[in-house]
Amino acid sequence: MIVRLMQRIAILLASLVVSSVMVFAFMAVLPGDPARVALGTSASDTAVAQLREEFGLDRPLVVQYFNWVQGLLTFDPGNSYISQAPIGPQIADRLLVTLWLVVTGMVLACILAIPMGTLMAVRHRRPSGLILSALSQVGVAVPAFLAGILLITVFAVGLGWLPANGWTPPAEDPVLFLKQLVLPALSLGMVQAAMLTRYVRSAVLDVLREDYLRTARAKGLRPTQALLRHGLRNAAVPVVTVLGLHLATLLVGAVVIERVFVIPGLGSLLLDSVSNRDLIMVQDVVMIIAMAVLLVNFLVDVAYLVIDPRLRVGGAS
Amino acid sequence: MSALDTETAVKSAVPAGRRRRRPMTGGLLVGGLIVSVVLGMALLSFVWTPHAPTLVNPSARLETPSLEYWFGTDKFGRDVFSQILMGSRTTLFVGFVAVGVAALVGVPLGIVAGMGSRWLGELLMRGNDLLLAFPALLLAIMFAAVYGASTLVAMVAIGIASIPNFARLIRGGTLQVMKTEYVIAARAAGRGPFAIGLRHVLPNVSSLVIVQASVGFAIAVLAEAALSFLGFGTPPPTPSWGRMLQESQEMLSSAPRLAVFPGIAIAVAVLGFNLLGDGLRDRFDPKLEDRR
Amino acid sequence: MTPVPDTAPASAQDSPDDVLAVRNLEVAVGGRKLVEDVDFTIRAGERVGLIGESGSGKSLTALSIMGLLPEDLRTTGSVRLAGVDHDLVGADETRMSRVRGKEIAMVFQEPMTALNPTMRVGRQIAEVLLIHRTRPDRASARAAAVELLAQVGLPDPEAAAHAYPHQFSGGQRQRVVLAIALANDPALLVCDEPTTALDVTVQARVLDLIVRGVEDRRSAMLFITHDLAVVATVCERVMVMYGGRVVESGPVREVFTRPRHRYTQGLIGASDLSVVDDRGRLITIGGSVPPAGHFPAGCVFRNRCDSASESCATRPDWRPTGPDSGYACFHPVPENGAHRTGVPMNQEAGRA
Amino acid sequence: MPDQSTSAKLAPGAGTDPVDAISVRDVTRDYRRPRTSLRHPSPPVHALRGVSFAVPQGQRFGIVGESGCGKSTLLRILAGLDRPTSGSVAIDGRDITGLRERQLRFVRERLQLVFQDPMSSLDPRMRVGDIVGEPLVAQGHPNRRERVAELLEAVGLPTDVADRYPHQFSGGQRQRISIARALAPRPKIIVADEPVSALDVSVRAQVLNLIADLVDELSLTLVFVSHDLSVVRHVCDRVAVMHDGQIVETGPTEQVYEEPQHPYTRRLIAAVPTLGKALSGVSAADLNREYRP
Repeated sequence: MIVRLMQRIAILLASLVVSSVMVFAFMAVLPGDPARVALGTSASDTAVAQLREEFGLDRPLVVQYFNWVQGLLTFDPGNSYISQAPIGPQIADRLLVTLWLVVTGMVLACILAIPMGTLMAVRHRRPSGLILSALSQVGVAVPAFLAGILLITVFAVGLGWLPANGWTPPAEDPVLFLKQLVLPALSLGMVQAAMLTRYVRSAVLDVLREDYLRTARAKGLRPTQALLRHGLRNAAVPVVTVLGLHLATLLVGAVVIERVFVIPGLGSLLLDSVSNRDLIMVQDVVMIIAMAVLLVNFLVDVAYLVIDPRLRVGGAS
Repeated sequence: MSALDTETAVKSAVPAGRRRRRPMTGGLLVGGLIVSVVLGMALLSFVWTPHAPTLVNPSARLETPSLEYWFGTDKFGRDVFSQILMGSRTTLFVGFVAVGVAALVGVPLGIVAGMGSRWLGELLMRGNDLLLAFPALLLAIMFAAVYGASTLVAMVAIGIASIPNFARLIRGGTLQVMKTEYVIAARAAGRGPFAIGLRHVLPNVSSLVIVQASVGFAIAVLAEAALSFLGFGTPPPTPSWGRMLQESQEMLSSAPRLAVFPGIAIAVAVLGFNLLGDGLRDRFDPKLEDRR
Repeated sequence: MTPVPDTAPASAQDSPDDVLAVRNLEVAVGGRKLVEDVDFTIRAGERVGLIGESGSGKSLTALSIMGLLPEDLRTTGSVRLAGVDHDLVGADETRMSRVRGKEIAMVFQEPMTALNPTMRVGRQIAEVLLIHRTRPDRASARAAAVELLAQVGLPDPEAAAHAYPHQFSGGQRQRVVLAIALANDPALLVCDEPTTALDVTVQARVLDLIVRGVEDRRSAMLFITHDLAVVATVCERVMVMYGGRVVESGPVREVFTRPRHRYTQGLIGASDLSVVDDRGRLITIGGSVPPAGHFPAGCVFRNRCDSASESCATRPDWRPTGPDSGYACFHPVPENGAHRTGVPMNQEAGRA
Repeated sequence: MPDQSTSAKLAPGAGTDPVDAISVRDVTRDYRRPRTSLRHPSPPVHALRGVSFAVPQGQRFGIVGESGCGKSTLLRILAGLDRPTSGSVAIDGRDITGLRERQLRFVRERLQLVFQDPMSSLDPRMRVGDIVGEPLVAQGHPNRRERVAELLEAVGLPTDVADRYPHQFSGGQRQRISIARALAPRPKIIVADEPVSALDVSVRAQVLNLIADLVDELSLTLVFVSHDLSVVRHVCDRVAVMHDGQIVETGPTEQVYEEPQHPYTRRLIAAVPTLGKALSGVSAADLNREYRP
């Protein structure tokens, strides 16, 4: 168990290092001088040179890389080339907003998808299961931003029940916060739920075909009991994998949803930085998102160790 | 007799000659139909659109659907139906290139990772997992930040981000094929790894490739729409469903139909590719079924 | 699924001793019959073998008795179990679940996948006691589980109860499955190829445990296998299935030494590797076993049978030769001619 | 350990025969296991531990053992598909142990395999003709079509099956196809890995007869691996009993069966149920009891 855990940690660290090199290298090879890009073509050479020196852009790439990593590790990634404002606090604020969205969306998705998917699997031959299955297929086909637009059209523009956009921190006005959270979280969650439902369905269907489920029924458990007692834990393994993988999709989905609902999250920050050509900010935000995904994949690996006893005792069987 | 044997018993009740061909499922039929329609629309747009899709006509702004303008016009007076037709071209083009890139890199990668030593396989798959940390949209935004937004950037980014899906699936299939006795027999017959990969592995994982291509197409359509929606995809004036949606957003209260048509187009196209993919998966050999 | 009314004469069944009475059992998928006209009775404590090759329908018969067939297979006929006041064919899941694991239990072929990989073995055994409330509480069920593990000969049953299935070998897992099946002292134990996936020495051990298990509990047993020698070792009576029908049945010694059906005769010949002709060749049955549901009409064996004639195109009637024995063949092996094909038992036994 | 006594007997060749078809000298094969503890690496699995034997030309040599005894590993090493950790293997007198894939060509021509599983041993996407002809392609054989037709006929299949796919055949027919493929490059040695274990009893005898006929007609050397003692007894002249990575006993088949020396062999033979034993009153409990003469 410990060895497995250490292996996972080593893989996580290696992945973080490699991905940071990738992000850095990608940004470093870009055509043109970031300082020139930041100041615009009309800036004087001395101003550019000054900016370069200020941000250490004149130093060797390796030094720049380590400075950057050090900045990330100490939560002090320096200042933006463009606004000159410190990057750290901005990212932290925005990250919090995005996390609210993503976590609410994910929780909504799980609440909807796990029972629905199980039901679909159990009734996969009956009309109710087929209808649910068709619905989920349609759900998968609707992009989150389209769902957002539809929700706005119906609930904000049409019925006027909820605000169409905006964001208020929970500490400021909890009620407004919740009102503003509902639609974006729902658009993320519903689409995610549709996808997740299909994975839950296929995982449960697989488990339903397992010999040990037949053993359970031969013991005298009714099919539903057998599934609940013996099936779900085993079906959880593939579903957890998908949850991990889909967190990346969800994070990216949030980028689009933030744009739809005008929410000042990490996504908006990324998009704004791209349009402002604030490359150091882009680099940092991309790295934060990549780190989040890698971290979640690591947690998924650890979750396996908890769910599946076969992985805990290494080598056996 | 295990459950599997019972299944074989049931399956073998089907006449031997037809054992491999299973009846068309509804999903496969509907999926195939939708995909054909989208393909037809794209082909049609080369020879005919009711109006020039990019023609700005100030005298016909925000027309409601009519015989003249089937889906109405947008705030610049452009015909929505013509734009949808042209948009299908963009969508399919992006899908083809993205899936092509992903398959061309991912399939060989998966096969090599499955046939090579365990060490090599693990290494390739770890690198593969790393790519998962950069979803299509993030890659495309990064690319766009550096090279500027363009269809090419969108396609390549979506393609690169889809490589892991192919590689992972194909590696799984390859590992299964490599365990079979016919591969051992081929080795004992003196076949080299290249011949085995080409003659045994590739044909036996080809159904996986087709299924994943179909599903990958759906993913690409979604990603392209999202990118265009954000302004990182196809630049104006080339029509694109995603950008049509984005342009519609400011008119939601006055002309919600502007969001409806491209929205339906995207959803139906994605649905079509997904249904096709799932249908094909059910139809092909269940032994090499996708193991997610 | 409606149970077919019992048409067989009442005198031939329902003697107080009968544990299981199967009448006119039929399993079909999409109009294709996989099992047809299966009729038999098992008495208390009796060990009956059901023998057949692939596609013979032997496993489907077992699963239909348990009510565990896949949904798309239809069962008709009647299966009555002593002490159960309803027909098992067509009974709903709630009623069947009260019978399964208590009155009838089953051991499956594939021990590697028959146990839940994420649940400790002790709990999996205790569960069957708790479901049927044969033990009042968790603690006593757990103690009983350890006791059962000891009975099936697992060393250190306490530790075994605490382990997960993947920590056991195939043979050990099959013993756990057996412990689960025997936990509630079932009236009938159904074994479906329980040792086919096991090594010879392990098979011997598991067979021994199965026989001792049912003997100790005075349980009846239906033992399904393709291996003639195993059935002869374990059972008192045997039914030979081919093409979804029982083609011959009778006491083990009688069927294996004086087979009447041509298929039984061929099967015994083909499985005996110690008998060769003057050219050193084994006795064979021509052709191959058709896939399930694709056997010829009339006598199911006629396309592989040397004695087949035109009359075999109609279905042969069951010809009883005793209370529990009989065959369905137009051209049976003559009673005095059996010595040519039966087992040369003295020779063989002497060798072992 | 009793294998000391047998290893002396096993010492290959002794130079009397011209050349043994197969000669295995003190072969071991270790596999590494993934590490489970931080401090120590996991102990390696010893799949083979000092295996030695020789098969003279034309002999039918049986290898008997239960799952995990190392017989599959041994077989892969014989076929040049795996390498021993130590020891040497010679085919027709030529050492194959340190050879590269290219240099193994003579093994590929001289030694062919027949597998257990008639489902997985034939590529479902290839036509029967291509399957049987594959070794010929690999060796650049001319006149492939005629040779394939000849081979199909030899195993008792109509030649028009060449255009069909494996799934259209029954288990026994597939095994015939598998045998035809093995015979394609005119090998002198056939290594059969449980070739009849997956077959129905009524078909098994046909395939065993076919193998026996072909071995006779083509004067092949046969290595026949099986867990089924009665099958090996019928097929083989000489038998080696494997247990736990070692050959515990070897000798002429009848002798090993009639007077097993090693306790494991005795237990193994005692555990096999037979019709004859059963009818003369041997019960399951008797099978389980260790054999005492």
